[in-house]
Amino acid sequence: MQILLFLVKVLIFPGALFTACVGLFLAGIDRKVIAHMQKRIGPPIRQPMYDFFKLMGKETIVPARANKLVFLGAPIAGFISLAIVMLFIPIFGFTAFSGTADLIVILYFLTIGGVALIVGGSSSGSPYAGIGISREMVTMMSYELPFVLVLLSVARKVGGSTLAFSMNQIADYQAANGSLLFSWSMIPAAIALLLIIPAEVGMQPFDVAEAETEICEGPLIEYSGAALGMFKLNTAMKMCIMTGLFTSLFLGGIRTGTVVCDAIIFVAVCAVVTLVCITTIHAVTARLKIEHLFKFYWTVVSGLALASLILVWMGL
Amino acid sequence: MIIVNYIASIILIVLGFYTVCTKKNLIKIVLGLGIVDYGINMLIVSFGFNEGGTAPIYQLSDLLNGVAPQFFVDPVPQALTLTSIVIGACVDAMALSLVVMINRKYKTVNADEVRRLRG
Amino acid sequence: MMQHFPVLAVMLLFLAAFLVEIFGSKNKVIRNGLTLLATTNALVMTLALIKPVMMNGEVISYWMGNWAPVSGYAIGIGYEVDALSLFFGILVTATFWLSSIYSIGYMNKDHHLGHYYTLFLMLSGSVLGLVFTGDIFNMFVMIEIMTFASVALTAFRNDSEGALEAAFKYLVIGSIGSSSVLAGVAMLYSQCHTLNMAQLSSILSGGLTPTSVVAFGLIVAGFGVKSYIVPFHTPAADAYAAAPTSVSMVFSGMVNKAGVYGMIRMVYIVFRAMDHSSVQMLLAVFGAVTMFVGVTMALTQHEFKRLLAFHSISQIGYVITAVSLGSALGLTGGLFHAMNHTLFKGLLFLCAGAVLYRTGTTNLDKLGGLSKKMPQTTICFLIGAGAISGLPPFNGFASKWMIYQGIFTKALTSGNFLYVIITVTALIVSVMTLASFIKVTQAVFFGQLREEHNDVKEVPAVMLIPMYIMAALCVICGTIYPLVSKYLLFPAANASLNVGDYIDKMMGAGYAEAAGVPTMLVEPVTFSFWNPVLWLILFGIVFFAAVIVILLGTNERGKILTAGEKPEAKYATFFSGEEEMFSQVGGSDLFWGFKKNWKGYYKVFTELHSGIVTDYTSYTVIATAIIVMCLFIFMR
Amino acid sequence: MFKKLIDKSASKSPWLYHINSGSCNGCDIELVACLTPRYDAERFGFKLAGSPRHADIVVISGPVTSQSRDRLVRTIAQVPEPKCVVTIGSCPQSGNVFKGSYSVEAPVENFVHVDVAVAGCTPKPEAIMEGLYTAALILKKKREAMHK
Repeated sequence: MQILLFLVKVLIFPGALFTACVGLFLAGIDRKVIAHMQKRIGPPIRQPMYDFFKLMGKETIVPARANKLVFLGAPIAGFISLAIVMLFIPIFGFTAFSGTADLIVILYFLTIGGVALIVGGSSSGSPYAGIGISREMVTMMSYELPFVLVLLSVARKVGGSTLAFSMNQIADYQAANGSLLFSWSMIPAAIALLLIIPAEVGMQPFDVAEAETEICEGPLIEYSGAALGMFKLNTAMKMCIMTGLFTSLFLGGIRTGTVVCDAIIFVAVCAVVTLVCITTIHAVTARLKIEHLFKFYWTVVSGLALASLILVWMGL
Repeated sequence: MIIVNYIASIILIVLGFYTVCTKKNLIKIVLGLGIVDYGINMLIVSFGFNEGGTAPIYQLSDLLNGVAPQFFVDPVPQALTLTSIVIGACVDAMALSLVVMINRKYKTVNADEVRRLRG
Repeated sequence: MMQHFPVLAVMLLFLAAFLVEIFGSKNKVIRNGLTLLATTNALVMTLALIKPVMMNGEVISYWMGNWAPVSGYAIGIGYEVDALSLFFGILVTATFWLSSIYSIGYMNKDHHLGHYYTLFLMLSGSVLGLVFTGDIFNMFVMIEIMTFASVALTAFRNDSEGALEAAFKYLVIGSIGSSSVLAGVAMLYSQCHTLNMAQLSSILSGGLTPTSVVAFGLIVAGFGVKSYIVPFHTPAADAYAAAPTSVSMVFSGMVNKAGVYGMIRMVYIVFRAMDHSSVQMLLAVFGAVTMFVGVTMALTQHEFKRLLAFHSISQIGYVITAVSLGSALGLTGGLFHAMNHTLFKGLLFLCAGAVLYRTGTTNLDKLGGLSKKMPQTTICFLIGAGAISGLPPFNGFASKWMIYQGIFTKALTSGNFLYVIITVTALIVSVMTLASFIKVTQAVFFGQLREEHNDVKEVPAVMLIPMYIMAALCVICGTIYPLVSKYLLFPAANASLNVGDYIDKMMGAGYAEAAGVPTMLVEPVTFSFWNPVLWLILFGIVFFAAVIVILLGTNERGKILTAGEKPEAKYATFFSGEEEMFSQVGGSDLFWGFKKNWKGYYKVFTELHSGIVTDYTSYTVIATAIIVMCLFIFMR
Repeated sequence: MFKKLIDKSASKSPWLYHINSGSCNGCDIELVACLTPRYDAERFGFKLAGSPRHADIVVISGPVTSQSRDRLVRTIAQVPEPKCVVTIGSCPQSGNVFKGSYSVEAPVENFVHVDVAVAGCTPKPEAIMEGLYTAALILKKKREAMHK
């Protein structure tokens, strides 16, 4: 029974399957809403799912210059790590796993997702991919600093004078004291995290790495078929994870008592967060240059996060 | 007059470091290292010195009868100094041999020109 | 029987060094055989000590010439193997053993190999002796032997670019370091009239006189030079790049760890100075600066080995920061990271050596696409890169996590914002480490193959075996690390924190209590976050699920097509329709957006690494002076 | 396991890769017009892809100049199966006003297999949309033929 429950947690809820479905759903909402914003009808909400299954049905070409093992292994590695990340994000009252340092685990497993894209792109041997991975890595470096600051300020806020890297503790704290978003010292950190999400997911204006018009989708250029589908799925899963992370870090505290209701509310809140931070920003901005992106994250966003950290540190 | 030893050794050490930090000639740098070593050796010997002490050499009968003089110069620092002198000499020899090789390869012993590895 | 093992291990290495010079300068078999025999012997002997020292908590002591302490005075030279020494001892012997296997393949193109092996064995003997000795002056002698052997080995390929220069810088900076250790030892002797560390510790526990504070400062600075923390790091970068790779691995893996060992031994055991928050802060700041400067300099390098050298410096920064926390958690994390650094940096250097062995260059702008030709090296390199960047499930993740936890706990308990900054620095440095290894991966192993490397082959098995062993250890230490922690790390951390016990075991029971050193029991550090078995299962399940889905879908799923022998347009890389051509995004072209924003920083720091000996010596002398002065002002 | 779903998806999400083989840009503009709010090709799942490896439908415009011929063939070879080739405008089929020029190699059928041809100079967006939709249906058929 224990093992069965474990399997269900890892594979179905809230592991691989749930993340993938919610991610594809969020991606669909994003595309639909952006179409409406532009006065278009737009694709159906299940469009990302069609894209994924179509790619599964196509040939996967391994270029002659690519290292086959790495080229095909990278998307799977990314998928595994992202499926594991979701296990650590509490769905309001429900947590699959919780340790003492979930925040660091989440940080590193998300990094693996990015590294899988970079290594896979790099192994394809294309110079476009070379430029793409360079930009992807710089993007990663730029959002990592504010991300770390946000996580530390949450940990300090929740833990007081002890170490609180545990998501469970954060969820409990919010259930007891109300959502962190409504404590004013955390607002800058929340804004910073909202600005980090598009870069983590690779959406405009922070999608220099996969700029399809200038460098032919960068690291993904040589990918086709199932491998490309896995990467598209990974992006969708990242969307689910990042919005879910925002939800449980800043909007936690809602507890209906039943897992199903919690999950439904969770998905709804995630969708709202997606609309706020991904869709709206995507619709109103154009792509940034890589050096501006770096500067933006290390000054504006890091400044916001740092302000929050200092406020929290002073006990506010 | 042990204080003179201390002052002298400190002066030697400072002088050595000055040489190492400012002189551009590689041989002079090696000499500077040597001077630092000598300063430290002098310091060690001075630490073991007791004014009016005797050499720590006794006859067995003295020791057995318990009439050994109580006041003697500490022999350990001298052993340390000997070791350190040997090591210092080795350092200098090795450094000088390297300078010779560098001169053969770079055709100069000026530190400003021996800088292919940088950045 | 057991107590002869440490001294035998050291002495047999030295003996083998001379035997190699006498009998082995012509004969290859004798040379390799003797070297392997001596290093294997040292490894076996140190491993045999695990049971008594690590599990039973004994301290193996051996007094040279049977000069055991008489009435509380230790005059003879003693070898004292406690858990801390043994921990580093195992690392030393394992590293040298692997390196000696690698050398058989790697060095076979060189001449005068008799000298090489002599120096190599001298180096191994001296590092092992440094770790095992219980006499502070003997430690100095071992440092000096280590410096000689290192310098000579750095200059071994003296016709290669920069080797002589690197050796000279290494010698000059190194002897400034050992001079300051010597001066510190002399001052300490003048205060305590003993050279035995256990006795020194019990005498110094009565309080530090101003002279002992200066001695402490000098010794810390000296061992700082030996572990190449910033600003003493300059010769390390040169020497690691210029030395033969089998030696670079040892330098980066063990020779700078010897400095870390000395630092831990002195700060924790001899001076017991970790109660002073000033010492903690000083070391923490030096550690944080070291990791930051190391990694940012590594990002701009064009040389594979020089880049790895800067990473060594950066990782030593992690270790020093962790050690500076003064808590059991920090120390455990620091020791674990030191061990992991030995493993993954050794592995990375071996991969660099493999590339150098086959292609003859380590310039990142002249390599590329080797993954098709050297697939096994590539896999080993990727494992090493993942481990050094701290990606799970490799060992780097576990130790880095302990370090973050240690620093942030320190920040919360002490309420000092400095430690928050250090936590952030540590996390950012980790990402930058990842970035620079992405750069190497792209520039050396992926990307496009150059024409001149078309006939490159995989390296011989004798070079692959050490690489595989290290790669396996990287994964194993990351997954079964509770065992590692229980049998290696915790005893070592315990030995360095529980000083009274050590003194008692060395000088006779009751000695520590008489001197006022308490024997305390350190609580085992617990980590609940990283349950490796659970993680393995997680990985396994998801992986198998993915495999099953893929297999079930074979009929419907599109096929995976790989290129055949003859070139076809379908498998060519996309060049906007053009014919395939050579176009490699080299190492120095990457991360443009990053470098542009950091232009000012890089301008200053590339100028500071000017390559002029006198600049480097100035940094060393000034930093030594600063350390001594800071400690003198704040510790009194 | 997902056979039906995959077959269905094949026609639901056709990604385009556009090759200009010496066109006067008239057809290119019209193709872009298809993506604008007025025609909104995205509601059928059409999307412009950046790389031929991602594409399902290759859209060719222009009279195939001799410079672009090899590049055209090479790029189409890099598209994974199942794939469709759609030509827009009269130029790829006949050469249109450029016919007879020393540097024009139309018709494009000589080099690649064309599934759908949309004629006109330039064709209206509605026509292009219909051509693309036809191609999407062909994609589904090709997909079904693939696993038989």
